[in-house]
Amino acid sequence: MARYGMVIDLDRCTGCRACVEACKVENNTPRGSFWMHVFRFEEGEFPNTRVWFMPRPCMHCDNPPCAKVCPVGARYKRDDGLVATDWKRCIGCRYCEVACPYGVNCFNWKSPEKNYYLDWQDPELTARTNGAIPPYKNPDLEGRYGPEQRHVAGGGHLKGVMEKCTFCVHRVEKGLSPACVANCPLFALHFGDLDDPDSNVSRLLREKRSFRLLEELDTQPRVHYVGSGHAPGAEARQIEHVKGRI
Amino acid sequence: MAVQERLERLPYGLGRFTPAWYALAGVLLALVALGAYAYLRQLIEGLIVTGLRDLGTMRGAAWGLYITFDIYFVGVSFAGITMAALIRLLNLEALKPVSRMAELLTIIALLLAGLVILPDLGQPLRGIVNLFVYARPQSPFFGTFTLVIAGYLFASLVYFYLDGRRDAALCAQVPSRLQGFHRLWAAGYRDTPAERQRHARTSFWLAIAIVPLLVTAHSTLGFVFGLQVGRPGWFSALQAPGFVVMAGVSGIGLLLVVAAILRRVLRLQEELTPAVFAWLGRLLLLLIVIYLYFTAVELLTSLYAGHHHEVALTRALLVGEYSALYWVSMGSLVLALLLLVGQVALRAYSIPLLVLSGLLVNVAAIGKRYLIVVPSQTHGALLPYGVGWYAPTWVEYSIILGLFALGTFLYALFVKVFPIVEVPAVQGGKR
Amino acid sequence: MRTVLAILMVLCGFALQAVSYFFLAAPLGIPSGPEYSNPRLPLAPLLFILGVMLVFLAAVVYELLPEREQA
Amino acid sequence: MKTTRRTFLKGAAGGLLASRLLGGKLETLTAAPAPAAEAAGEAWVPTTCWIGKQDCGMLARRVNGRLVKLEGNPIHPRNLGTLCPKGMAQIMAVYDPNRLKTPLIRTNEKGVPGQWRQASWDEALSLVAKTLREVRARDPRRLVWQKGRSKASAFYDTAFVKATGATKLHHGAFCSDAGYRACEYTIGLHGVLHPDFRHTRYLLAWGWNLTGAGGNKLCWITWPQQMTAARERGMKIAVIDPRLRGAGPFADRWLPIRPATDLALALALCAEVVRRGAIDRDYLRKHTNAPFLVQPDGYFLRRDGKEQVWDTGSGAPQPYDAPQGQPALEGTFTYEGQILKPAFQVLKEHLAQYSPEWAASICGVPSDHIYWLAQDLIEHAMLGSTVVVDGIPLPYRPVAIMAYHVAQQELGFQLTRALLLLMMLLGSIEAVGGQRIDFTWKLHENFKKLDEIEIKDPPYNIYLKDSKFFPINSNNSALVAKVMQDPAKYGVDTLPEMAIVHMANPVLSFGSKPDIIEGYKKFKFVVVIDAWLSETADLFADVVLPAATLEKYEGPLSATDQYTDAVALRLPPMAPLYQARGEIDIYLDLCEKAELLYGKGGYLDHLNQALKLKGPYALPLDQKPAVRDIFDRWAKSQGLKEGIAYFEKHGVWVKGSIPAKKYYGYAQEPPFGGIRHRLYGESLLRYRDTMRAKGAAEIYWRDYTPLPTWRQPTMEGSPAQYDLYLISYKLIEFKQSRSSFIPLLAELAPEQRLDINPRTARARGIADGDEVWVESHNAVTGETRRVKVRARYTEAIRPDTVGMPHHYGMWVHPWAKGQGPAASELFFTGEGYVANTADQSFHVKVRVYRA
Repeated sequence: MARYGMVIDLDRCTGCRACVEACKVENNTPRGSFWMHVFRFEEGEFPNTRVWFMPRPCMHCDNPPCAKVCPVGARYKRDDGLVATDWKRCIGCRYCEVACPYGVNCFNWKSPEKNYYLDWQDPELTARTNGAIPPYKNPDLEGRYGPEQRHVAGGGHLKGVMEKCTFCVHRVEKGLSPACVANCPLFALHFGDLDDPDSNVSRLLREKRSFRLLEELDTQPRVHYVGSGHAPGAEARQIEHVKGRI
Repeated sequence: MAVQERLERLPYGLGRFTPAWYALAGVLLALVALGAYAYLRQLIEGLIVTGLRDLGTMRGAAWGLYITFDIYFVGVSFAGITMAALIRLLNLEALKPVSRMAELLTIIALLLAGLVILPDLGQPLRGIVNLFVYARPQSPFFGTFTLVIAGYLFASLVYFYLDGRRDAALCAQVPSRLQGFHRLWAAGYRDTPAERQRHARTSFWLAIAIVPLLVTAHSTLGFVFGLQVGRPGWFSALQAPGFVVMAGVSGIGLLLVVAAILRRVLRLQEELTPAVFAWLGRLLLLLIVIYLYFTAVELLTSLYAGHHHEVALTRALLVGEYSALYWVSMGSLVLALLLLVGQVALRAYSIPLLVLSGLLVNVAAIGKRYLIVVPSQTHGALLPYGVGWYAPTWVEYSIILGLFALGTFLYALFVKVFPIVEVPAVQGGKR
Repeated sequence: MRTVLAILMVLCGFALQAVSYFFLAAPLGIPSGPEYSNPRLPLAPLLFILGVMLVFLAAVVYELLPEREQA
Repeated sequence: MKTTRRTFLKGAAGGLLASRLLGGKLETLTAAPAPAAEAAGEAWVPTTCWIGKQDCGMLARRVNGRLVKLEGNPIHPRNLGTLCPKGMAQIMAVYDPNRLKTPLIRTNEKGVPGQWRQASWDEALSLVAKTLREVRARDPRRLVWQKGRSKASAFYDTAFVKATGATKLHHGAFCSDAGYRACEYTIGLHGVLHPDFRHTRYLLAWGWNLTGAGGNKLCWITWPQQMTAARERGMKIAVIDPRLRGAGPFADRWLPIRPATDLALALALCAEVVRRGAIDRDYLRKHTNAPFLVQPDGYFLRRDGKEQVWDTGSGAPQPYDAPQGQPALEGTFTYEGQILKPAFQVLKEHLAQYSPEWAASICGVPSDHIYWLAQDLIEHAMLGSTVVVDGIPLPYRPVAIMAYHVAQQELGFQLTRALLLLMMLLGSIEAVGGQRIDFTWKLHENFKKLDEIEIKDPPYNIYLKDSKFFPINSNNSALVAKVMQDPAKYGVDTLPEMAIVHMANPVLSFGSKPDIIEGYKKFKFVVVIDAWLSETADLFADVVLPAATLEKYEGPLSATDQYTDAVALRLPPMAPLYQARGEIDIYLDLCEKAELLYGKGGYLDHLNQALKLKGPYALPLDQKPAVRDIFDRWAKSQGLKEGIAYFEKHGVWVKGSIPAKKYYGYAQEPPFGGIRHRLYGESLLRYRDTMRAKGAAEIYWRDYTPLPTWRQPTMEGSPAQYDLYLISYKLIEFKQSRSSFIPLLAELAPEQRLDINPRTARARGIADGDEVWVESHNAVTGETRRVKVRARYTEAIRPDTVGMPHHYGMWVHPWAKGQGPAASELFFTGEGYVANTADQSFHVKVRVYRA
């Protein structure tokens, strides 16, 4: 069975955050939810300044601290390497969130309809979209996925549950790449079977220097970074924050 | 009738609800209603009405006041059943008068601990159902849920219940509105030597069983934090023992306060002698010293050998955003320590000063619980998300206040329906 | 009789805890597959709790069991 | 921002919604008809991105008649199946409930926030057409047609302007037109500087905001794609920019140059290249006017109207196009008592004053770095080497410059000339791996036109065409606003009365907002065609016509990535929402009502000409066509048998790669079509003399020099307390000033900010995130302007420079409120703040203090 992973080429990333937007539109995530985030960093002092960028999806760890602590097994590891969240089982305790060292979990603090970019419950909008509300909603997100047939795709489902990057499980099961990977204008994101030595991701890992984030924690992420870059250290300052607070 | 003793009327003002009591109950129930309203708002709107937010790009804290008070309440629960168990195992006859009030403290604290988890859950109903159906032993919550809330609470109830049967039987002889209740509790207890012996045996074994359960339960709560490799300030082997000791500090401290109040309100000067308080004070002193030792060890480790995230977090605690709360907590603890040391050294114990110590250590306990839960989230991101912030909202404060009020109300109610101090032996029907 | 029953309950309780913890609930270990997310027997956590309760219930039974000769 | 109904109501109060309530015609606000039966189910429909500049190919996922997602079209050469953040988030703009829904007619006075009543298309268009007829009858010059960046120039620009005789205003003078004019004038190509990414080995990224904006000709996706591919092949990049952020991690060298001193650096690099003799003599001799003999008065020596060169063989001048002889590049010659120097010699002597040390003091960078840069350039230019491409041997000079918006400064025209000179000296113009300007070799008419300008006497037209003020002219609408405020000063006697503003928002987008506002007040009748109620519409529109977003036909749109020939159309993936309509529909109807549609010289006739529709494909001049039919004819006329159906299936028509013969100027026969690149700008000297003779002030003529000449920018005359330079730039999240209201994008860059170096900020007691006043000063008029904005620390900017992105400041759209001011409020226009070509400068001296 394929065991998927992502390889991110930092030498190619321009920090444009098109992946972030692709993720948001594909997965219908609410405001303030960044399943994919792109860090923009600054290091050093003028004129010895370095600016660089680092996309941060969920790491889909092989030793996932979030799945370990989930009290009800809503967060779990799939056989194909994806770390999934069953939004029909999650009780909303947010233990996965505090256990995750990567900050990738996004809780539905309020009803997603009310926290969407277009207020789906706005009567004006309702009238104008002929009742087809929201105006765009990915119909693939409600279904069941995997041999275990659980509800693990997409976001914005209901208030009080945890959501996060799914590696676009609904696309992957169709044979497509995750939305961020498919859309990266610089082809900096790669997705494939890390167990297959001939896959594009395995090849990249052989050809280029690579690292994983917070490797010392032994979370064994399935997201690898390649290129001349390095993991962000103490000197990396994030610039140009996204508006996270809702 | 097998019961040798007789009561002419119910002791300790049982069944007599005074205007002052009603006034107190009214205030408490009003606060409970406020908490209920706040919770209703939260149920409708979602946790957006709290100050909680996601970690990561949202730069918030996912756990806040609810979890802080959950571990505080569980901590407080330490006092009662420990005291009861210690009294039973070590035969500390002098302390027997505080035994039941301590047990009640435990039960109510655990009840509140269970309740305060509900507002923390995004899907409370699912929380109740799914935990029974799916709970995973690997999650540290499993221990919290099964051992603390279910096991510990159940064990305490059993102990409390069995321990009260004798008094229940005594009270059941007195005709009153509460007679049925007392009779039910007594469940046919007749104070025969066989029964006494049986109770002595069960309570001994129960105490034996409860002590390890107690350590496990409090440790489990420590493990909720201590096993998280990805959060500076949490990942520490001292977390579990620290939780046990801090639980003792806050529990004994609160017990001192409760005992002093009951002593005054129920005029229990005879039963609750200064010696009892002194004993509690010495125990508290010991626990504070151990706790301070743990704190020093932890601080030294993180400042000396911690990686930069650990150091940054420690800095936020000592001199940064959390320094005010940190030093208020530590100051309270040290002040309590000094008060206690002074009294021990002089061998002169003052109940007001002991109560003050009890209050101080509880301020410290709440502060320290908060400082364990929150800063590691706002200032403990391993990826450079930047510093986060968290400020509880009125909803969170109201819910916590409501729960405190509920606990106090239940305590006050219980004191009015059941002897909070063991009814002393009476001879020939006269007290 | 009373003692035997109580001890039996305690033993049953512990056994139930152990069995449900180790064999009926979701498995321990690195959660490397979906099987780690589901109890092997539904409601295993409830069994564990019942086990805990059974242990302490033994005390109640021990004390409250009516004495047959007097009943 | 929350988008509850409450904020929506609040936001729209006094604006659209209030008038809706007053107007009471709520039925017009309901949705478009339910999706037709054939739209049910799921489909991927090709179309073209609408939000950005370069018209990327898209596939729209449509479920039951509604768009669910937009993705890149994999076969489109420009974006290869990807979209930028704007393209991705565009779906939210399409479904934005704040879009214009019906035509609006103003009910209150102008110059203040508008109040409206809803009108039918018939009523609104009739009103516009009636006014249009009246104004045209008086004088077609009284009509101004203004647009943002064109999406289908054949329709909006050519056909409509020709049919109405309107004066066209566009956005180029705020973008890079100073550079365009310099390139047209010097090399003859329409464009600014970009590299031949497949072959370039060394790139000077001169103010290239690679991670935020893109470059000339193409927008953001294509250039970065080619850049990263080039870097993987080993290309090195030197970044010349006061701010590093734009270059991201792609800078191998960073020269944090002081703003507006680029010309000094360019001249020093030229001087160093000449000093070291690393010049392509062959190219200079054969393809430039470098050997032309210059008289002491600065004009070329001409005999029989022909420029002369010094033949070293015969020791005498001979016509430059004489077949024999070896023209001298250097030396001083005396002939018939006249001292003559080849233009190159003049340049050499001119450059002698511009040493790297001199430039270092002006540009605020170490002179070592300038030497290194020159060394890098010379090393990588590989003078003398050739390479065979498509079987043609061509010079191989793999050094190039990417320079785009950097042309938008006071010395922008001459800066671009200096950059071109540098590349000319190294022989890299149109060589393989060298300097490129256009996509293909296509001599632009301006090469000749700009050399032959006849400067007229007043009265001048509204943008001062052929005037003694700005003889080379990029038609700057901020300057137009200035002229409208004081026409007498500029010798203008006829002011326009009516403006049609098409998908442009001059009040916010362009420089010098207060000037634009004052100037636009003079228009008697303003029509705005837009998808949203723009700020320009809010203040000035009499009639607002709701345009569709991407749900319309538009085109033809170039789809080339500079190596592949391709063309695309924009196709409606669904019916337009509300009562919005595609622009072509609007123009057809408007022209019909204005009696400009039919017959010879009518709109349809001009459409035929603009789209080159002839014979069977030509539109009949007596009947109004369906828009789809126009494109069907066009597609068939291009040789596509399927007609528009081809595009409806594929979205883009990829014709294949562009052969070297069409691509490189060097591959032409003769090379460059036989023209001589203008190393020496003789006609500039002529303009200067004419301007002086006609009494123009020095500030207008001082930059008309035949060779780029350094001077202090005017803004340096501001008092010392205005000690910081303000620069402006683009963010990748937004397109111009018009997309910050899209919540998906606004979330990524929530509010306006002032980039400031922490050292500078701390010295002023400013903490990261503090609110500050930024106050700009006009060195010519003494005027000051200020805005309040939040300071953000960055180590990636010079300590004497602050930056503000060129977005935000919208006040009409309820979702864009509270984002902070537009940077355009701080810039000045007019003398000292425009180039000698009337192009807007985006540099100004400011002071920054705590609010």
